[in-house]
Amino acid sequence: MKIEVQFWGALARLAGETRREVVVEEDATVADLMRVLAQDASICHCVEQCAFSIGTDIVPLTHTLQDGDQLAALPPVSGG
Amino acid sequence: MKIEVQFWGALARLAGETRREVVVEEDATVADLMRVLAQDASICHCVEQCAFSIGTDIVPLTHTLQDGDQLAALPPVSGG
Amino acid sequence: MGQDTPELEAARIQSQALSLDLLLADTERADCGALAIFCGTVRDHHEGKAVTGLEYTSHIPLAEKIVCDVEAETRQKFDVPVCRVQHRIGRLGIGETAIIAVVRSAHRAEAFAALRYAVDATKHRAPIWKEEFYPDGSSTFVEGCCIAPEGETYDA
Amino acid sequence: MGQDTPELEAARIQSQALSLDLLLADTERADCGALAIFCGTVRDHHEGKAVTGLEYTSHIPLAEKIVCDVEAETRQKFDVPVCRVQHRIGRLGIGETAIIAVVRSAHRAEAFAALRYAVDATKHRAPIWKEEFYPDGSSTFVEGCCIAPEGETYDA
Repeated sequence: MKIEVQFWGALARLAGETRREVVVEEDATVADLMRVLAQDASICHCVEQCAFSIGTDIVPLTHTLQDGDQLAALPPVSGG
Repeated sequence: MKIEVQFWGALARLAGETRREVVVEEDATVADLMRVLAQDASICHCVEQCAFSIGTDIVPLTHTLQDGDQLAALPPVSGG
Repeated sequence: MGQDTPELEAARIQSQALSLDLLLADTERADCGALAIFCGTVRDHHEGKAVTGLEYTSHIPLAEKIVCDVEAETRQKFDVPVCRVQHRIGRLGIGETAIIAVVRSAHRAEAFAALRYAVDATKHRAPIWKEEFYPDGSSTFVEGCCIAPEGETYDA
Repeated sequence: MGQDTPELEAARIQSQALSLDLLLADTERADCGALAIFCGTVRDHHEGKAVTGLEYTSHIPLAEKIVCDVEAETRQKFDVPVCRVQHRIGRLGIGETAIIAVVRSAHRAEAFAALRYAVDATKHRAPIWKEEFYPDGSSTFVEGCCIAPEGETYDA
């Protein structure tokens, strides 16, 4: 399945891009997606600290993905 | 000795005046002044809850008065 | 500004309307990332009774001194560079501001703690008295905090 | 106002300058005697380094939802009728306001507690990222709080 991941904050800087298309197995979860992303050494550490959202819902690592899902990868926040 | 006492807040309302001249014994203290004031039943309860100041200093009950002293009788405060 | 020249600052006890904008302009600091503000305004009820307005009276010279003491204590105790408190006196209508307190500091935690301390200490110690007015035209002095050195607070 | 019509209110996440005056006008209530405000402004230093400015980015739709959640939680938890938080995004200079939080309540104790909660929760949970700029032209993203449901806060 193809998943589109938006990179935010420091993650976008580390990745050198603001979105990336990732291929995952059928029935993959957010945790699986995270493992695929973490194969890129430049973003590995940051990805492990990310939350993931679909639309305006933060989804747990156990959430099962569907082909074409668009997720946001949200590194630790620093507002205020 | 003659002492002038300014009444503030609810005390002025109870006393029906904003200042009163009080006669006390030589070497009287603030506590003595308070006892004289408390003989007036209309202000007795309120006087017992007052702080007393001379100028911009709050003085303890043990403070010895001098003839002509001007004191402020400050009932419980309710600013804010 | 702040602790350096307190003698040049606006009065702590004022009969004119308090201006938050002026107080903020007067305390601006580039090294402070946190600004905490409290405004106490006249509300339309108190302990279940409708209120139409308030009148504050004050022993002004003593109140000025005590509020300055509270500001200095607050700056020292919480290590914040700016603490200012202003209290209005006279007749106030519903929604008018009776007290403003401003704290500025590098970080927010000490700003919150200092603000609370400054407001509580001013209310508990400054010789200011509040008379409440009711719809039927009657009024009463609000019970308060005893400020005698030997006394106890019987109503916070 | 307040909890009744949140959908009609100004944006929580804004790229234009935040206006405390507008937010105060928008939240005025005659039944609230206490108004507590926090403003977080850009300071000229952080952890010993000079700072020339900040840039905030945000996942706006999610941040709007989370800040609304924080406001509603704060109102419920502290029983205060009004809690509003606004956060600015984009490039900010020294002294500019990054966040404003306003709480109004009948009494001051719950206003102080609610204000602190709302500011802390917004900082810890809203998807907003701060990049600091330094005099030499370099910049860095400030370390923050992990918001993953399974995650832990590793820097408050």
